[in-house]
Amino acid sequence: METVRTDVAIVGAGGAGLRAAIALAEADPKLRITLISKVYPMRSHTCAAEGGAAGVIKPDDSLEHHFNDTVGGGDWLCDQDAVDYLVQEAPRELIQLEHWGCPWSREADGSVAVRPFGGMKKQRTWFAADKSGFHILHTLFQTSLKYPSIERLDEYYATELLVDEGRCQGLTAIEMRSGQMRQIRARAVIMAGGGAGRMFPFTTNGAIKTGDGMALAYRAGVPLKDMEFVQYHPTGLPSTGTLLTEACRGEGGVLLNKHGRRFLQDYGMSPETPLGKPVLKTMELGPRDRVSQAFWHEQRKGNMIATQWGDAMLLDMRHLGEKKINERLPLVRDMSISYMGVDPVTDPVPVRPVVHYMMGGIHTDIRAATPLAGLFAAGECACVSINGANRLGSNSLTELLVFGRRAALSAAEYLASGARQGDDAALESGAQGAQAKVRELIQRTGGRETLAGLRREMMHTLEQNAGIYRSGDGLAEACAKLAELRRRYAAIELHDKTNVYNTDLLQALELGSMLDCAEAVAVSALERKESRGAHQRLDYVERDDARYLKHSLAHYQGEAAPRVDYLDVVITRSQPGVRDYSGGHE
Amino acid sequence: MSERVVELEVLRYNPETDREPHFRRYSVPCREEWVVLDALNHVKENIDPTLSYRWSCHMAVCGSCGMMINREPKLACKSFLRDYQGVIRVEPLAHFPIERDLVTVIDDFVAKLKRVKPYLIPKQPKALEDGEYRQTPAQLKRYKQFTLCINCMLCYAACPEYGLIPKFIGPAALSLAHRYNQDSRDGGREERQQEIAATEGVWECAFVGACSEVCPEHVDPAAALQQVKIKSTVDWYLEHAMPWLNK
Amino acid sequence: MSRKPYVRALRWEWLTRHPRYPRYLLRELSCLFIGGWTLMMVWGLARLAQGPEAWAAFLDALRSPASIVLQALALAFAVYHSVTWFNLTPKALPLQLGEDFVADRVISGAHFAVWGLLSLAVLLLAGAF
Amino acid sequence: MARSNKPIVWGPFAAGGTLTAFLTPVLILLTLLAALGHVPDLLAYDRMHAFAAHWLVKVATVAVVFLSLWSAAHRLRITCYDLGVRADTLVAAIVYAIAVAASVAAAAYLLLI
Ligand SMILES: Cc1cc2nc3c(=O)[nH]c(=O)nc-3n(C[C@H](O)[C@H](O)[C@H](O)COP(=O)(O)OP(=O)(O)OC[C@H]3O[C@@H](n4cnc5c(N)ncnc54)[C@H](O)[C@@H]3O)c2cc1C
Ligand code: SF4
Ligand code: F3S
Ligand code: FES
Repeated sequence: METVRTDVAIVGAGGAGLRAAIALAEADPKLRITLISKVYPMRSHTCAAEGGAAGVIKPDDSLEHHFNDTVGGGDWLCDQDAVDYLVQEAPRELIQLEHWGCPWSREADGSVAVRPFGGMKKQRTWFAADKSGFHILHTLFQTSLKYPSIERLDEYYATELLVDEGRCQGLTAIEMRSGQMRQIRARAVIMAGGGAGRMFPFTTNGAIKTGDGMALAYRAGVPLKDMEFVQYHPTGLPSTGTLLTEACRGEGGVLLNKHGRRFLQDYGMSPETPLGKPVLKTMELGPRDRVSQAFWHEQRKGNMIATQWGDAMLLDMRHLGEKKINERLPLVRDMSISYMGVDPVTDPVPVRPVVHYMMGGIHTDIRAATPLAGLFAAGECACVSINGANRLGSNSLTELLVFGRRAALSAAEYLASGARQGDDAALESGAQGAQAKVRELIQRTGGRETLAGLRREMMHTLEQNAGIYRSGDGLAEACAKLAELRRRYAAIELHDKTNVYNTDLLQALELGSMLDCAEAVAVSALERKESRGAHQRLDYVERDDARYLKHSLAHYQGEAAPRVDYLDVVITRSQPGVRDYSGGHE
Repeated sequence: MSERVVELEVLRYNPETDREPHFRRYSVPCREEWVVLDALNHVKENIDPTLSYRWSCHMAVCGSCGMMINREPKLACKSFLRDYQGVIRVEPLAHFPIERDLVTVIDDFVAKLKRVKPYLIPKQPKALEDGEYRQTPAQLKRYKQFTLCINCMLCYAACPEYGLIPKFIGPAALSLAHRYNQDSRDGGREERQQEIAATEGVWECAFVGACSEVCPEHVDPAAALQQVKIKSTVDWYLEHAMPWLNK
Repeated sequence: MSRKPYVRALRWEWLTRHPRYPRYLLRELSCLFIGGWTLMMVWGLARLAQGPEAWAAFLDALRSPASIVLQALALAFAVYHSVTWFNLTPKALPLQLGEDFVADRVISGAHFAVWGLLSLAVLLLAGAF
Repeated sequence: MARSNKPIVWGPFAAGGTLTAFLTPVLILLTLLAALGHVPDLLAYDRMHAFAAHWLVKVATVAVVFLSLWSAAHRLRITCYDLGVRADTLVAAIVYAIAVAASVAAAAYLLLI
């Protein structure tokens, strides 16, 4: 097996991985940095983010406001020291991107423009029309080309972390074009593998978001934190799940039920605001969990319109006018027309909640370090945690910049503290073991399961039982089903037994990652007997701070179901309170 | 629910078992609103799991699903079945080597992109503490269109000059260089000229214009390239016809 | 090593992929007619320098059916060249006024107008009417 | 990589392309009218001779001839490549040479007028 030797290996070349790579290259030009990604960097799913990134910049705003919005939005499950770090660093990171050429939208005087976003009390979302993530990703990718010390391994699929003497010292990865396994020996590893929305059938997430990064760390013994918190974005196209950004509502779009009523006013987000004059933090600018839950209730009442893809509500943007829609939401218009045949300039667009984001992920401390020495994590695959029980829109892009850089600095400090290369023979045998596993999977015969069949069952199980509202019975059923699916997965046979760009193999490995993550979601959700943020239980409808103002930690147990234990939330100054999204006061 | 059986003819090539590419035909039950990518996904899930192709976002922004659909470079996630009749032919993007099935080798583009220095080389370096550069909406608009490139390679598959002269840097990479040249914050044009005003740069472009016709993001690379040609020509005449301008 | 990327050689095939390619070729081939006609005019200059008889013979030669067909073709190609050229001009020479770019059709429209006026002027000056 | 000297050939090509777009169709129309028997006044020997005798007209005519031919030559060169003729240097030498030679000839004839 070919061996690549490097100082820091970064798995994932999305926003978080690229930011980390650049930060390392700038911190010490002598470091060898290896950036591993299963897709070319510009294909990473950060490119799909539309709305923007939050950072305090305007004079009427303050770090304290950003902090309060985030902590309240997260239903007090955020670590407040981490949130402090996020809001402090956010403006700096966004300005840094500006200095690297990001085409942020501008005010007439040439300063950057900001837009309102759900759950935010002030306008603080930096945006580049409605392709903010796209521009962030391409700015980072193109900037990364400047640094000769960043060596990229594009289209390499990471399969396992190499751990010895309690330290993470590299990984194994398959070069997809040749099908060959490589071992990458690194003194430190940063995991930036992105989210896992593909566990669900109806999602805004791209095909690559299969939770590999989470699964790799999890199997190496790092717990997954707060996995029960899965965000539904209220406004996806019912046909494809394609996202219509929250900025639609930020710019003034409203949500209607089939009677034409702006029903959010009936779910604690009243009073109704005038059309075209959105008020921050209420009605359509309420947080995603609340809006998605309101949809669920309306659906129960039969107030939704029926489409051939299921029930939907209407997102009405007609009053914004063609000019504003073209200027601020061109992609939204294009996608509504292409994929739904509806032009938002002339008609309301049917939308429904869609799985969007994993609040949970690899457990890290505020320095982006995991409990496994030498392993750091950032971006959607990590949980620091600043999102708590519900992420506010536009905090994630900021998070991956701030903590991508933080992970890099921590890794550099770790190297400086004298991380030695470990025992060659042990690592070699670890790598051989990883290779043997993949070989066995390719060569296995006599399997009866199909990949697509197992995947469908997993998706169905999660959608049925771990959706917007959950119950003990449903979750117990999901846990049992997922355990069964994991068992059956161990017996799949591949159709494709060749080497070059074998996507059958990749999908099988990805399914393995998703099943592990899915089980962590279901088990953590079953254990959390309360309702908080995006985790709503029909059998435990109240928030229970006495027992559950805690992070869940799911520990991998091999073939058995994960073990869940809890960790206190870091509270510095904001005591749990009522999340108030009825506008009008103050 | 309307369903229609679509005949897909897909170019298959597996380097380990095939000497050369060959077409395979699949009958796919499709829904009316599907795109070609959905039909391919159906084939992969239900008919032939060995089919390989790239995709991710399903929203025309990641740039991975470029292929020839009825001999025209297209994003599979933005090619609606309703726009096609009869057999739909799907092939890997023209002008690139085929790695396997619909997957092409794009090393060439990736290397060229790096050569043209597609990053901001500031005119006046500024410390982070001093805040953002000022850039008016008009200045932003001057280059905005050229930032929209998703690196999907459709333009390379459409441009016959790239097919004929593989050394040609090509539409997308040149447009990205031009994007930075047009940015009010940038001062790196001189450096980029070394690559883009070289023979293999804009000068291999014959203004066929196909690149702009197929570009799914309306980047208009043809425009970028002609603008670079004009500027480079002016540069050249200033430099050679009026040498006293040089230091 | 199991990789064996397959390279497709390109010669003619691209011309048949889409009508835009033969259209492009036609546009480029206009050069044969414009160039040929210009060479003919150089020949005309030579005849003009040789005196009235030579010039008359030249005009006579222009009248042959073959010459008429060729000139008609040349005219068609020359017009095609002008149309394509002006249609593409806005790409090469965009004009930004304030925030917005002047619409392509305005720029090409202006060129078409100038072209029309100029042609009319030439016809008038040459006493064609 | 060095910057290309292509602007030397491309500059006159672009200028010629623009010039021929504006001018050539109407000029062809004139000769076509003459060919069809409707000879425009200007093409009568005396007027034509007098017209061409003016030094400004001479200069302009040479410029027009050169730019038109150059631009045509340049296009032809690229078309040859597009059509699979790979001897670019040879093609270039021939077509540019014709353009230059014909322009020189035009200048010489004009001097005789
Ligand atoms: C449609 C959409 C819109 C959004 N809009 C917003 C918004 O407006 N504002 C906001 O703040 N957030 C938004 N988000 C959320 C945000 O975009 C994501 O959370 C964020 O981009 C994730 O970035 P990342 O760097 O962690 O991961 P990604 O960009 O997903 O990158 C993951 C990387 O990991 C690599 N990888 C994964 N597995 C492996 C493996 N096994 N081997 C090798 N490499 C691997 C991939 O190749 C990829 O490079 C949106 C999300 C979606 C889906
Ligand atoms: S210029 Fe257009 S066609 Fe070419 S790579 Fe970019 S987005 Fe694709
Ligand atoms: S198609 Fe090719 S020739 Fe030029 S205008 Fe576009 S790059
Ligand atoms: S799948 Fe991303 S562009 Fe088509």
